[in-house]
Amino acid sequence: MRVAVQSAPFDFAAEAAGFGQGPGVGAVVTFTGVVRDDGGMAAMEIEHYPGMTEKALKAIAAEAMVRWSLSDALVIHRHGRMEPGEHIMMVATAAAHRQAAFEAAEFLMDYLKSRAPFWKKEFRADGSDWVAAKDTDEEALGRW
Amino acid sequence: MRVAVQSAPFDFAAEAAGFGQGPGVGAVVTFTGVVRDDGGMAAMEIEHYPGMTEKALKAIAAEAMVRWSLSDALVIHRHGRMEPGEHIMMVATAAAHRQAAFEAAEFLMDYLKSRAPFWKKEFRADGSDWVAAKDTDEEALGRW
Amino acid sequence: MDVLYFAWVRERIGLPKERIETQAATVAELVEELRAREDRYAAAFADLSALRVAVDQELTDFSAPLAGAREVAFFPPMTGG
Amino acid sequence: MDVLYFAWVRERIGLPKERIETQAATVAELVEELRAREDRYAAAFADLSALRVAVDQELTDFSAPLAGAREVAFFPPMTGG
Repeated sequence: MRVAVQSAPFDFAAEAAGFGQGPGVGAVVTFTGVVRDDGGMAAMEIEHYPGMTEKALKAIAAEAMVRWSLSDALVIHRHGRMEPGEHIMMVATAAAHRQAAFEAAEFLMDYLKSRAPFWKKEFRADGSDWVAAKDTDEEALGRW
Repeated sequence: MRVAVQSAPFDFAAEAAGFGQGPGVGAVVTFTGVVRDDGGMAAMEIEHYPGMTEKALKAIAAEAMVRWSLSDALVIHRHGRMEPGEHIMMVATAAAHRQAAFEAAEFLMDYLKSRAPFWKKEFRADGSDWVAAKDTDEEALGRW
Repeated sequence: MDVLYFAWVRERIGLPKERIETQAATVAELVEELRAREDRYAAAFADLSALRVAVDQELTDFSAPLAGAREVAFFPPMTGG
Repeated sequence: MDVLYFAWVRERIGLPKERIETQAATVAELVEELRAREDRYAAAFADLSALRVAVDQELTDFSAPLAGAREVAFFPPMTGG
Protein backbone atom coordinates (compact mmCIF):
# COMPACT_ATOMS: atom_id res chain seq x y z
CA MET A 1 0.00 0.00 0.00
CA ARG A 2 1.34 3.42 -0.93
CA VAL A 3 -0.04 6.93 -0.60
CA ALA A 4 1.55 10.05 -2.10
CA VAL A 5 0.52 13.71 -1.92
CA GLN A 6 2.66 15.83 -4.20
CA SER A 7 2.73 18.91 -6.41
CA ALA A 8 4.92 17.22 -9.04
CA PRO A 9 3.30 15.42 -11.98
CA PHE A 10 3.32 11.63 -11.83
CA ASP A 11 3.78 9.13 -14.64
CA PHE A 12 0.53 7.18 -14.75
CA ALA A 13 1.90 4.53 -17.12
CA ALA A 14 5.00 3.91 -15.02
CA GLU A 15 2.93 3.73 -11.84
CA ALA A 16 0.51 1.30 -13.50
CA ALA A 17 3.37 -0.83 -14.84
CA GLY A 18 4.89 -1.28 -11.39
CA PHE A 19 1.62 -2.02 -9.60
CA GLY A 20 -0.11 -5.26 -8.69
CA GLN A 21 2.62 -7.77 -9.44
CA GLY A 22 2.20 -9.96 -6.38
CA PRO A 23 1.20 -13.62 -6.22
CA GLY A 24 -2.53 -14.22 -6.13
CA VAL A 25 -3.36 -11.03 -8.03
CA GLY A 26 -5.98 -11.73 -10.70
CA ALA A 27 -7.49 -8.27 -11.19
CA VAL A 28 -6.07 -4.76 -11.25
CA VAL A 29 -8.23 -1.63 -11.53
CA THR A 30 -6.90 1.89 -12.00
CA PHE A 31 -8.71 5.21 -11.97
CA THR A 32 -7.11 8.41 -13.21
CA GLY A 33 -8.59 11.88 -12.83
CA VAL A 34 -7.75 14.34 -15.61
CA VAL A 35 -8.23 18.13 -15.70
CA ARG A 36 -11.08 18.68 -18.18
CA ASP A 37 -10.87 21.53 -20.65
CA ASP A 38 -14.62 22.11 -20.80
CA GLY A 39 -16.19 25.50 -20.26
CA GLY A 40 -13.06 27.38 -21.27
CA MET A 41 -11.15 26.52 -18.10
CA ALA A 42 -7.53 27.66 -18.34
CA ALA A 43 -6.16 26.04 -15.19
CA MET A 44 -7.08 24.42 -11.92
CA GLU A 45 -5.49 24.91 -8.53
CA ILE A 46 -5.81 22.37 -5.77
CA GLU A 47 -5.33 23.42 -2.17
CA HIS A 48 -4.86 20.82 0.51
CA TYR A 49 -4.30 20.47 4.27
CA PRO A 50 -0.70 19.28 4.71
CA GLY A 51 -0.52 16.61 7.38
CA MET A 52 -4.21 15.83 7.48
CA THR A 53 -4.28 14.92 3.78
CA GLU A 54 -1.69 12.16 4.13
CA LYS A 55 -3.41 10.83 7.24
CA ALA A 56 -6.83 10.81 5.56
CA LEU A 57 -5.54 9.05 2.43
CA LYS A 58 -3.68 6.43 4.47
CA ALA A 59 -6.76 5.75 6.59
CA ILE A 60 -8.98 5.38 3.50
CA ALA A 61 -6.47 3.12 1.71
CA ALA A 62 -5.95 0.97 4.82
CA GLU A 63 -9.69 0.52 5.19
CA ALA A 64 -9.98 -0.57 1.54
CA MET A 65 -7.09 -3.04 1.96
CA VAL A 66 -8.87 -4.79 4.82
CA ARG A 67 -12.44 -4.56 3.61
CA TRP A 68 -11.75 -6.02 0.15
CA SER A 69 -8.74 -8.21 1.08
CA LEU A 70 -6.63 -6.33 -1.45
CA SER A 71 -3.14 -7.47 -2.41
CA ASP A 72 -2.17 -3.84 -2.90
CA ALA A 73 -3.55 -0.30 -3.13
CA LEU A 74 -2.06 2.93 -4.45
CA VAL A 75 -3.28 6.52 -4.09
CA ILE A 76 -1.47 9.47 -5.66
CA HIS A 77 -3.02 12.95 -5.45
CA ARG A 78 -1.48 16.18 -6.67
CA HIS A 79 -1.95 19.68 -5.32
CA GLY A 80 -1.04 23.06 -6.80
CA ARG A 81 -1.65 24.35 -10.30
CA MET A 82 -2.61 22.07 -13.22
CA GLU A 83 -3.68 22.64 -16.79
CA PRO A 84 -6.28 20.79 -18.87
CA GLY A 85 -5.11 17.32 -19.85
CA GLU A 86 -2.88 16.92 -16.78
CA HIS A 87 -3.43 14.02 -14.41
CA ILE A 88 -4.80 15.17 -11.05
CA MET A 89 -4.71 11.89 -9.20
CA MET A 90 -4.89 8.14 -9.52
CA VAL A 91 -5.90 5.14 -7.48
CA ALA A 92 -5.07 1.52 -8.20
CA THR A 93 -6.31 -1.66 -6.54
CA ALA A 94 -5.13 -5.26 -6.90
CA ALA A 95 -7.22 -8.24 -5.79
CA ALA A 96 -7.81 -11.89 -6.60
CA HIS A 97 -11.12 -11.15 -8.35
CA ARG A 98 -12.58 -8.30 -10.36
CA GLN A 99 -15.47 -7.38 -8.10
CA ALA A 100 -13.20 -6.61 -5.14
CA ALA A 101 -10.81 -4.58 -7.30
CA PHE A 102 -13.64 -2.52 -8.82
CA GLU A 103 -15.49 -1.95 -5.56
CA ALA A 104 -12.36 -0.94 -3.67
CA ALA A 105 -11.38 1.55 -6.41
CA GLU A 106 -14.85 3.11 -6.38
CA PHE A 107 -14.83 3.25 -2.59
CA LEU A 108 -11.45 5.01 -2.63
CA MET A 109 -12.72 7.51 -5.21
CA ASP A 110 -15.95 8.24 -3.35
CA TYR A 111 -14.04 8.87 -0.13
CA LEU A 112 -11.35 10.94 -1.83
CA LYS A 113 -14.01 13.15 -3.40
CA SER A 114 -15.75 14.04 -0.17
CA ARG A 115 -13.54 13.15 2.80
CA ALA A 116 -9.95 13.97 1.85
CA PRO A 117 -9.04 17.64 2.47
CA PHE A 118 -8.59 18.91 -1.09
CA TRP A 119 -10.28 21.96 -2.60
CA LYS A 120 -10.35 22.78 -6.31
CA LYS A 121 -10.36 26.26 -7.77
CA GLU A 122 -11.01 26.82 -11.47
CA PHE A 123 -9.41 29.65 -13.40
CA ARG A 124 -11.22 30.99 -16.47
CA ALA A 125 -10.77 34.00 -18.72
CA ASP A 126 -13.42 35.86 -16.68
CA GLY A 127 -12.15 34.99 -13.21
CA SER A 128 -11.81 32.14 -10.77
CA ASP A 129 -14.16 30.11 -8.61
CA TRP A 130 -13.98 27.41 -5.98
CA VAL A 131 -15.60 24.22 -7.22
CA ALA A 132 -18.78 23.50 -5.27
CA ALA A 133 -19.17 20.07 -3.70
CA LYS A 134 -21.84 18.00 -5.41
CA ASP A 135 -24.71 16.45 -3.49
CA THR A 136 -24.26 13.36 -5.65
CA ASP A 137 -20.70 12.95 -4.37
CA GLU A 138 -21.89 13.06 -0.77
CA GLU A 139 -24.70 10.65 -1.58
CA ALA A 140 -22.25 8.26 -3.24
CA LEU A 141 -20.76 7.56 0.21
CA GLY A 142 -24.06 6.09 1.33
CA ARG A 143 -23.49 2.82 -0.48
CA TRP A 144 -20.34 1.87 1.46
CA MET B 1 -12.60 2.81 -29.80
CA ARG B 2 -10.27 -0.11 -30.39
CA VAL B 3 -10.63 -3.86 -30.00
CA ALA B 4 -7.79 -6.38 -30.34
CA VAL B 5 -7.77 -10.18 -30.09
CA GLN B 6 -4.25 -11.54 -30.16
CA SER B 7 -1.98 -14.31 -28.93
CA ALA B 8 0.95 -11.93 -28.37
CA PRO B 9 1.47 -10.28 -24.98
CA PHE B 10 0.51 -6.62 -24.74
CA ASP B 11 2.20 -3.82 -22.81
CA PHE B 12 -0.40 -2.68 -20.29
CA ALA B 13 1.55 0.43 -19.28
CA ALA B 14 2.09 1.54 -22.87
CA GLU B 15 -1.57 0.95 -23.71
CA ALA B 16 -2.64 2.88 -20.63
CA ALA B 17 -0.25 5.74 -21.44
CA GLY B 18 -1.69 6.21 -24.91
CA PHE B 19 -5.33 6.00 -23.87
CA GLY B 20 -7.90 8.67 -23.02
CA GLN B 21 -6.07 11.77 -24.15
CA GLY B 22 -9.02 13.50 -25.83
CA PRO B 23 -10.62 16.82 -24.90
CA GLY B 24 -13.39 16.53 -22.35
CA VAL B 25 -11.90 13.44 -20.69
CA GLY B 26 -12.01 13.77 -16.91
CA ALA B 27 -11.91 10.13 -15.83
CA VAL B 28 -10.08 7.06 -17.11
CA VAL B 29 -10.65 3.56 -15.71
CA THR B 30 -8.60 0.50 -16.62
CA PHE B 31 -9.10 -3.11 -15.72
CA THR B 32 -6.41 -5.75 -16.23
CA GLY B 33 -6.89 -9.49 -15.81
CA VAL B 34 -3.84 -11.42 -14.64
CA VAL B 35 -3.24 -15.20 -14.60
CA ARG B 36 -3.34 -16.17 -10.91
CA ASP B 37 -0.85 -18.66 -9.57
CA ASP B 38 -3.14 -20.07 -6.93
CA GLY B 39 -3.82 -23.78 -6.55
CA GLY B 40 -0.58 -24.78 -8.18
CA MET B 41 -1.67 -23.80 -11.69
CA ALA B 42 1.25 -24.06 -14.12
CA ALA B 43 -0.36 -22.47 -17.17
CA MET B 44 -3.64 -21.38 -18.72
CA GLU B 45 -4.76 -21.82 -22.29
CA ILE B 46 -7.48 -19.67 -23.79
CA GLU B 47 -9.39 -20.90 -26.81
CA HIS B 48 -11.53 -18.51 -28.82
CA TYR B 49 -13.80 -18.38 -31.85
CA PRO B 50 -11.93 -16.44 -34.54
CA GLY B 51 -14.24 -14.06 -36.32
CA MET B 52 -17.03 -14.17 -33.77
CA THR B 53 -14.72 -12.97 -30.98
CA GLU B 54 -13.82 -9.73 -32.75
CA LYS B 55 -17.47 -9.11 -33.67
CA ALA B 56 -18.63 -9.73 -30.11
CA LEU B 57 -16.00 -7.45 -28.57
CA LYS B 58 -16.75 -4.67 -31.06
CA ALA B 59 -20.47 -4.91 -30.39
CA ILE B 60 -19.95 -4.80 -26.61
CA ALA B 61 -17.52 -1.86 -26.84
CA ALA B 62 -19.79 0.05 -29.22
CA GLU B 63 -22.73 -0.41 -26.86
CA ALA B 64 -20.65 0.91 -23.94
CA MET B 65 -19.53 3.93 -25.99
CA VAL B 66 -23.14 4.96 -26.67
CA ARG B 67 -24.67 4.01 -23.35
CA TRP B 68 -22.15 5.92 -21.19
CA SER B 69 -21.22 8.63 -23.75
CA LEU B 70 -17.61 7.54 -23.58
CA SER B 71 -14.82 9.53 -25.19
CA ASP B 72 -12.98 6.28 -25.86
CA ALA B 73 -12.95 2.57 -25.09
CA LEU B 74 -10.28 -0.10 -25.47
CA VAL B 75 -10.52 -3.87 -25.23
CA ILE B 76 -7.52 -6.18 -25.64
CA HIS B 77 -7.93 -9.92 -25.06
CA ARG B 78 -5.31 -12.60 -25.56
CA HIS B 79 -5.76 -16.23 -26.55
CA GLY B 80 -3.34 -19.15 -26.43
CA ARG B 81 -1.05 -20.22 -23.63
CA MET B 82 -0.21 -17.98 -20.66
CA GLU B 83 1.66 -18.45 -17.41
CA PRO B 84 0.91 -17.06 -13.92
CA GLY B 85 1.59 -13.34 -13.73
CA GLU B 86 0.89 -12.72 -17.41
CA HIS B 87 -1.78 -10.24 -18.46
CA ILE B 88 -4.78 -11.98 -20.02
CA MET B 89 -6.75 -8.95 -21.08
CA MET B 90 -7.51 -5.31 -20.38
CA VAL B 91 -10.30 -2.84 -20.85
CA ALA B 92 -10.06 0.93 -20.59
CA THR B 93 -12.78 3.56 -20.60
CA ALA B 94 -12.56 7.35 -20.82
CA ALA B 95 -15.45 9.65 -19.89
CA ALA B 96 -16.14 13.12 -18.55
CA HIS B 97 -17.03 11.81 -15.08
CA ARG B 98 -15.97 8.90 -12.89
CA GLN B 99 -19.30 7.13 -12.61
CA ALA B 100 -19.63 6.65 -16.37
CA ALA B 101 -16.02 5.44 -16.68
CA PHE B 102 -16.43 2.93 -13.82
CA GLU B 103 -19.82 1.64 -14.92
CA ALA B 104 -18.75 1.21 -18.54
CA ALA B 105 -15.62 -0.70 -17.50
CA GLU B 106 -17.65 -3.03 -15.26
CA PHE B 107 -20.23 -3.52 -18.00
CA LEU B 108 -17.48 -4.44 -20.47
CA MET B 109 -15.99 -6.90 -17.99
CA ASP B 110 -19.32 -8.54 -17.15
CA TYR B 111 -20.10 -9.00 -20.84
CA LEU B 112 -16.60 -10.22 -21.68
CA LYS B 113 -16.81 -12.84 -18.94
CA SER B 114 -20.06 -14.40 -20.13
CA ARG B 115 -20.80 -13.30 -23.69
CA ALA B 116 -17.51 -13.17 -25.58
CA PRO B 117 -16.48 -16.57 -27.02
CA PHE B 118 -13.41 -17.39 -24.91
CA TRP B 119 -12.83 -20.59 -22.95
CA LYS B 120 -10.13 -21.06 -20.33
CA LYS B 121 -8.33 -24.31 -19.62
CA GLU B 122 -6.10 -24.66 -16.57
CA PHE B 123 -3.01 -26.88 -16.57
CA ARG B 124 -1.81 -28.30 -13.25
CA ALA B 125 0.73 -30.91 -12.25
CA ASP B 126 -2.07 -33.50 -12.05
CA GLY B 127 -3.81 -32.67 -15.33
CA SER B 128 -5.91 -30.06 -17.04
CA ASP B 129 -9.50 -28.83 -16.78
CA TRP B 130 -11.79 -26.40 -18.52
CA VAL B 131 -12.76 -23.57 -16.19
CA ALA B 132 -16.46 -23.78 -15.31
CA ALA B 133 -18.58 -20.68 -15.84
CA LYS B 134 -19.69 -19.14 -12.56
CA ASP B 135 -23.34 -18.48 -11.81
CA THR B 136 -22.24 -15.18 -10.26
CA ASP B 137 -20.80 -14.09 -13.60
CA GLU B 138 -24.06 -14.81 -15.37
CA GLU B 139 -25.99 -13.03 -12.61
CA ALA B 140 -23.71 -10.00 -12.89
CA LEU B 141 -25.23 -9.28 -16.30
CA GLY B 142 -28.61 -8.74 -14.70
CA ARG B 143 -27.71 -5.27 -13.48
CA TRP B 144 -27.15 -3.84 -16.97
CA MET C 1 -23.21 -25.83 -43.48
CA ASP C 2 -20.12 -25.57 -41.31
CA VAL C 3 -20.51 -26.86 -37.77
CA LEU C 4 -17.87 -25.75 -35.24
CA TYR C 5 -17.07 -27.10 -31.79
CA PHE C 6 -15.09 -25.36 -29.06
CA ALA C 7 -13.50 -26.23 -25.71
CA TRP C 8 -14.68 -29.55 -24.21
CA VAL C 9 -17.34 -29.95 -26.91
CA ARG C 10 -14.52 -29.99 -29.46
CA GLU C 11 -12.51 -32.43 -27.34
CA ARG C 12 -15.46 -34.76 -26.78
CA ILE C 13 -16.46 -34.88 -30.43
CA GLY C 14 -12.84 -35.02 -31.49
CA LEU C 15 -12.74 -32.35 -34.17
CA PRO C 16 -12.98 -28.55 -34.34
CA LYS C 17 -15.10 -28.24 -37.47
CA GLU C 18 -16.98 -30.28 -40.02
CA ARG C 19 -19.17 -29.73 -43.05
CA ILE C 20 -22.66 -31.13 -42.58
CA GLU C 21 -25.48 -31.44 -45.11
CA THR C 22 -28.74 -31.17 -43.24
CA GLN C 23 -32.40 -30.40 -43.71
CA ALA C 24 -32.80 -29.48 -40.03
CA ALA C 25 -35.08 -26.47 -39.66
CA THR C 26 -33.79 -25.47 -36.23
CA VAL C 27 -30.69 -25.83 -34.08
CA ALA C 28 -32.58 -28.33 -31.92
CA GLU C 29 -33.29 -30.52 -34.97
CA LEU C 30 -29.62 -30.39 -35.96
CA VAL C 31 -28.68 -31.47 -32.45
CA GLU C 32 -31.05 -34.47 -32.76
CA GLU C 33 -29.37 -35.47 -36.02
CA LEU C 34 -25.91 -35.20 -34.49
CA ARG C 35 -26.89 -37.12 -31.36
CA ALA C 36 -28.12 -40.00 -33.54
CA ARG C 37 -24.79 -40.26 -35.37
CA GLU C 38 -22.35 -41.66 -32.82
CA ASP C 39 -21.82 -42.01 -29.11
CA ARG C 40 -19.31 -39.17 -28.95
CA TYR C 41 -21.96 -36.77 -30.31
CA ALA C 42 -24.57 -38.16 -27.94
CA ALA C 43 -22.11 -37.60 -25.09
CA ALA C 44 -21.27 -34.05 -26.16
CA PHE C 45 -24.95 -33.08 -26.52
CA ALA C 46 -26.23 -35.02 -23.50
CA ASP C 47 -27.08 -31.91 -21.48
CA LEU C 48 -28.12 -28.92 -23.57
CA SER C 49 -28.29 -26.68 -20.48
CA ALA C 50 -24.48 -26.97 -20.34
CA LEU C 51 -24.15 -25.78 -23.96
CA ARG C 52 -24.41 -22.53 -25.85
CA VAL C 53 -24.96 -22.07 -29.57
CA ALA C 54 -24.13 -19.41 -32.13
CA VAL C 55 -25.62 -19.23 -35.63
CA ASP C 56 -23.52 -17.23 -38.08
CA GLN C 57 -21.43 -15.97 -35.16
CA GLU C 58 -24.36 -14.57 -33.18
CA LEU C 59 -25.35 -16.11 -29.85
CA THR C 60 -28.82 -17.58 -30.03
CA ASP C 61 -30.82 -20.49 -28.55
CA PHE C 62 -31.69 -24.01 -29.60
CA SER C 63 -35.01 -23.00 -31.10
CA ALA C 64 -33.29 -20.72 -33.64
CA PRO C 65 -34.10 -21.43 -37.30
CA LEU C 66 -31.30 -22.61 -39.59
CA ALA C 67 -32.71 -21.36 -42.91
CA GLY C 68 -29.88 -19.63 -44.76
CA ALA C 69 -27.34 -20.26 -42.00
CA ARG C 70 -23.75 -20.87 -43.11
CA GLU C 71 -22.15 -21.61 -39.75
CA VAL C 72 -23.35 -23.11 -36.49
CA ALA C 73 -21.11 -23.37 -33.43
CA PHE C 74 -21.58 -25.34 -30.20
CA PHE C 75 -19.60 -24.62 -27.05
CA PRO C 76 -19.82 -24.49 -23.25
CA PRO C 77 -20.67 -21.25 -21.40
CA MET C 78 -17.95 -18.70 -22.04
CA THR C 79 -15.24 -17.98 -19.49
CA GLY C 80 -13.38 -14.98 -20.87
CA GLY C 81 -12.07 -11.92 -19.10
CA MET D 1 -4.45 26.75 19.77
CA ASP D 2 -3.77 26.98 16.05
CA VAL D 3 -6.79 27.79 13.89
CA LEU D 4 -6.46 27.05 10.17
CA TYR D 5 -8.60 28.19 7.25
CA PHE D 6 -8.72 26.67 3.78
CA ALA D 7 -10.15 27.55 0.34
CA TRP D 8 -12.75 30.34 0.38
CA VAL D 9 -12.81 30.41 4.18
CA ARG D 10 -9.12 31.33 4.06
CA GLU D 11 -9.77 33.96 1.38
CA ARG D 12 -12.73 35.49 3.20
CA ILE D 13 -10.92 35.73 6.54
CA GLY D 14 -7.72 36.80 4.80
CA LEU D 15 -5.21 34.50 6.42
CA PRO D 16 -4.37 30.78 6.39
CA LYS D 17 -3.58 30.31 10.05
CA GLU D 18 -3.59 32.14 13.35
CA ARG D 19 -2.89 31.42 17.00
CA ILE D 20 -5.92 31.94 19.21
CA GLU D 21 -6.17 31.87 22.99
CA THR D 22 -9.65 30.71 23.88
CA GLN D 23 -11.66 29.19 26.71
CA ALA D 24 -14.25 27.84 24.26
CA ALA D 25 -15.38 24.36 25.29
CA THR D 26 -16.63 23.32 21.86
CA VAL D 27 -16.06 24.16 18.21
CA ALA D 28 -19.44 25.94 18.18
CA GLU D 29 -18.32 28.21 21.05
CA LEU D 30 -15.10 29.00 19.20
CA VAL D 31 -17.12 29.92 16.13
CA GLU D 32 -19.24 32.31 18.25
CA GLU D 33 -16.08 34.01 19.53
CA LEU D 34 -14.68 34.36 16.00
CA ARG D 35 -17.97 35.71 14.61
CA ALA D 36 -17.97 38.42 17.25
CA ARG D 37 -14.48 39.59 16.29
CA GLU D 38 -14.89 41.24 12.88
CA ASP D 39 -17.19 41.32 9.87
CA ARG D 40 -14.88 39.12 7.80
CA TYR D 41 -15.21 36.36 10.40
CA ALA D 42 -18.97 36.86 10.62
CA ALA D 43 -19.12 36.57 6.82
CA ALA D 44 -16.98 33.43 6.73
CA PHE D 45 -19.03 31.73 9.44
CA ALA D 46 -22.45 33.00 8.31
CA ASP D 47 -23.70 29.58 7.19
CA LEU D 48 -22.28 26.66 9.15
CA SER D 49 -24.00 24.15 6.88
CA ALA D 50 -21.55 25.27 4.18
CA LEU D 51 -18.56 24.54 6.44
CA ARG D 52 -16.68 21.52 7.67
CA VAL D 53 -14.38 21.33 10.67
CA ALA D 54 -11.42 19.20 11.70
CA VAL D 55 -9.98 19.01 15.21
CA ASP D 56 -6.39 17.80 15.33
CA GLN D 57 -6.69 16.76 11.70
CA GLU D 58 -9.73 14.54 12.18
CA LEU D 59 -13.08 15.46 10.62
CA THR D 60 -15.68 16.15 13.29
CA ASP D 61 -18.74 18.35 13.86
CA PHE D 62 -19.42 21.69 15.53
CA SER D 63 -20.43 20.12 18.82
CA ALA D 64 -16.98 18.56 19.25
CA PRO D 65 -15.15 19.44 22.50
CA LEU D 66 -11.93 21.45 22.30
CA ALA D 67 -10.33 20.25 25.54
CA GLY D 68 -6.72 19.37 24.76
CA ALA D 69 -7.03 20.28 21.07
CA ARG D 70 -3.93 21.78 19.45
CA GLU D 71 -5.31 22.52 15.97
CA VAL D 72 -8.75 23.38 14.62
CA ALA D 73 -9.38 23.83 10.89
CA PHE D 74 -12.38 25.32 9.07
CA PHE D 75 -13.03 24.74 5.38
CA PRO D 76 -15.77 24.19 2.80
CA PRO D 77 -16.89 20.67 1.78
CA MET D 78 -14.00 18.88 0.12
CA THR D 79 -13.73 18.55 -3.64
CA GLY D 80 -10.81 16.20 -4.24
CA GLY D 81 -10.44 13.33 -6.67
